[in-house]
Parts: sequence; structure tokens; C-alpha cells
Amino acid sequence: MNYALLVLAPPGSASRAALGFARAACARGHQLERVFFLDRGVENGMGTAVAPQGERDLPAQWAQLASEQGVELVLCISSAIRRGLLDATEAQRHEKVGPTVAPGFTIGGLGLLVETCTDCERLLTFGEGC
Amino acid sequence: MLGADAFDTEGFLRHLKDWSPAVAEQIASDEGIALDEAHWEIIYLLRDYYTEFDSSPAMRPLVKYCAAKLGADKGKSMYLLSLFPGSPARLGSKIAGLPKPENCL
Amino acid sequence: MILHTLNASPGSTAFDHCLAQVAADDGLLLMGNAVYAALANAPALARLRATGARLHVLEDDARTAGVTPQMSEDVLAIDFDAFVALSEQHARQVAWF
Amino acid sequence: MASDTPKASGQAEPPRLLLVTRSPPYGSSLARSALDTALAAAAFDMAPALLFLDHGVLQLLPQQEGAASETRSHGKVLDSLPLYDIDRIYVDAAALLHFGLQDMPLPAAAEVVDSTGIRALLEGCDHILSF
Repeated sequence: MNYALLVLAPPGSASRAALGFARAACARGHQLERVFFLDRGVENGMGTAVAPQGERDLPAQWAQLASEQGVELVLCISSAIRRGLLDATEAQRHEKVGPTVAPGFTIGGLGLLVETCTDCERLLTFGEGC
Repeated sequence: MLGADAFDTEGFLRHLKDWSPAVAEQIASDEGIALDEAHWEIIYLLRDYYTEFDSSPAMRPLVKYCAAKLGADKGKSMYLLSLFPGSPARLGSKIAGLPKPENCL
Repeated sequence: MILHTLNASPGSTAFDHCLAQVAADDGLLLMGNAVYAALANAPALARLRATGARLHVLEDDARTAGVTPQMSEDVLAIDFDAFVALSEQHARQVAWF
Repeated sequence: MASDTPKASGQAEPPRLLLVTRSPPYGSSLARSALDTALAAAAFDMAPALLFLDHGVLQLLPQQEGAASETRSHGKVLDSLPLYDIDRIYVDAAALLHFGLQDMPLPAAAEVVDSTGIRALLEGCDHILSF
């Protein structure tokens, strides 16, 4: 089946679950074309974040999934830039230090999430409560 | 005339408070548009939209808002395109001193 | 049939709203801070049972939290492969968090 | 001209996309993300439906003054939903009662729904996004 994921949770248990789900979906032979990161979810693509030693480096593991399975990892542009996540184009446009987006991630508009919603058979949201 | 540093790299005002009709003329001139009455009508309509909804419109709501305020003849995308070629919502917002519309694509 | 993924602790409004919407033929997956509802003596567990829905817990999260040794036998611990299988069986998911 | 004829809103058809928003308007940015997603979906002719649950009903309080905190007024942006042709808006009856807001004026298109109505919405769409 055709899957799409929306990740709203910053690095943490819900984001780890999203990654685990994405890997398992690919392993079961499903199509996962795009994971869209929105709101605090964009923090998963923070290239300047340093994972504590001995703990999982989520941006790196997402990027690995992207390169192995051809999954597109898109950070919502308006969520990203207000949190300092800029690719080279946005860094130049807003005259800020950059790029700060981790390798394997791209920045894009909410239209890409909507497009994904129209194309997929299964759509799952990952958010984190307290 | 505002100095070049009053605008960002895409020509949008850095500080919305800097806007004035003269600034609108300046931005429009940089875009190759000579403002006439028809342009001003839409510029003030865009500023009303921003006051009412605290956001810059996408194309669809701009067309509907024009239709509601100015009548069906002007509430058409063709009419807005004739005044602000390419992307009326974006270009109009720029000249009217509204925030840069959030990138939807 | 809806798959409810619940990621909020028992006592949160997300937890309560989720329970209010779970039907007997739905699937329910506890993850994140919701795994504490799988503790055998948790009052929240009785409320989960009352929904009639099949109860699952994400195994990694339950083990991380220390819930596994005291977990109710009514709750099925699943890995990510089984999580994907659940999503195959349910056309829609609601994430409660 | 045909291209300027508005599309039928498809009121009878189930929404393809249901957005469930459970967060209060300020504090976190989740409510804003839900609203921005709704506007984007409308711009792409998805005719999304919006369901305000739990703390999400607080987004509907009238007369929010964003200027008081130099922030965007969530309430004012919600006022633009009709211009985006978003005319399926549902509000959690129990949450209104919980916050003492049962007499609050709601958007013209809003329909107050009980638990059964919420269930019908969840079952009646193609996809659900939860915020």
C-alpha cells in the first residue's frame, strides 16, 4: 500500500516510533514516498543538533532511511524557518547563518503534505503528549 | 524613498510599519508597474484584508474578497492578473505592505 | 474500524478523549507515556478494558518505561512490524497525544 | 467563464480530509499548524473539514487581540475560513460545556457535535490528521 506519515513530535519517543514504523512499513513492502515534518516535528531535521553519546542520532537515522528506501523527508518551511532550520536558499533569503538543515532533509510547503494526502492509502500522524 | 536596506532580498518590506502610499509606488516601480486607480483599489482592499484577518490571502480568498467588496466584475482572477501579473496575491501583498505570504508549494 | 494510537499519560485530557471515542471493533495502541495504562493494577486499565477494543502496547516503549514486568495479560505487546500490520487492517488512524 | 465558476462545495460528499485540532490557540503552535494545513488543503481543492475537540474549542473565542502580544490573532485567521471555502466546521459540545462556553457565538458554518457525531465524522472521511 501507499503510505504517508506526518510527524509533529520533536526528537523523542513519538519520533522514534515514527522512524520505527517507517522502517517496518518499507520492510513489509509498502510504498513510503514522503514523510512530512510539521510544527515541532521539524526539529528532527536539525543539522546542528548533537545527540548525546550512546543515544540514538535521530536525524542521521532518518537520513539513512531516506537514502536506503528513497523516502523524501520534507520539513514544513514555515515551521522550519521560525525555528532556525534553514537550507542554503532560505539562509541566503533571510540573511541568516546556514544551512542548518541536516543532510537528507529538504524544506517545502504544506502543499506537499496535502499532495501526499491525496495520493496515499494510509496516512498516520505521530505526535507526543505528556 | 526608502533605502535598499528597508527591503529583504525579495523586495518585501522588512518592517510593515514603514509602508506608505509613496513606498507602494516605489515597490511597484521596481516591479515595473505604474499604479493607477484600479491598482490602488486592490492595494487598499488587501490592507483591509490584513486588518480583518491578520494574514495575507492566498489567491482563492483574495478573489472571493474582491467579489464581496467590489462586485463580481472585479472578483475574478483574470482581473487581478491584469493588474498584478504572475501571482496577484503575492505581488499585491508586496506592494500593499503585507507580510510575505507563506510559501504553499 | 479506526486505529487509535494513544501517546499521552493516563489522566491527560487526550487519554480521556481517546477512550470516549474507542469502539469495540477498533484497535488501540498505547505508546509513549500511555504505556503506563498497561500496568496490571492501573485503574486506567479497567477503563481500557471496558471499551471492548483489542489492546496493544508498543513493546519498545513499554520496556523502556519498565512497564513490561508488571504488564496486564490483556494487553498485547507488539513490535513495529505488527504496528504496520495494524495500520493495514484499519483504513484510518487517529493520533491522540 | 467556466474557470471562474466556483466548484460545488460538495456538502453531500464526505470530506476526504478531516483535521482534528485539540490544542488551545496560543502557547504551543499546534493549533496554528492545524489551521495552516487547513488553508493549504483548501488551496488545493481538498475541501477539508475541521473538528475542534477538547482544548481546541478555545480557538473559537471571539475578539482575540493578537496585537496585545504582537502575535497573529488565531481568531482573525479563523474568520477567513469562509473565503477559503472551508464550510465544514464541527465543535465538540462536551468541551464547550467543560469550559463554560456553551453560549459562545460560533462561526456561521459551525455545527456542534456530540460524541456520536464525532464518531460519525471520524468514520466518514478518507484520512484524518490529528493536531
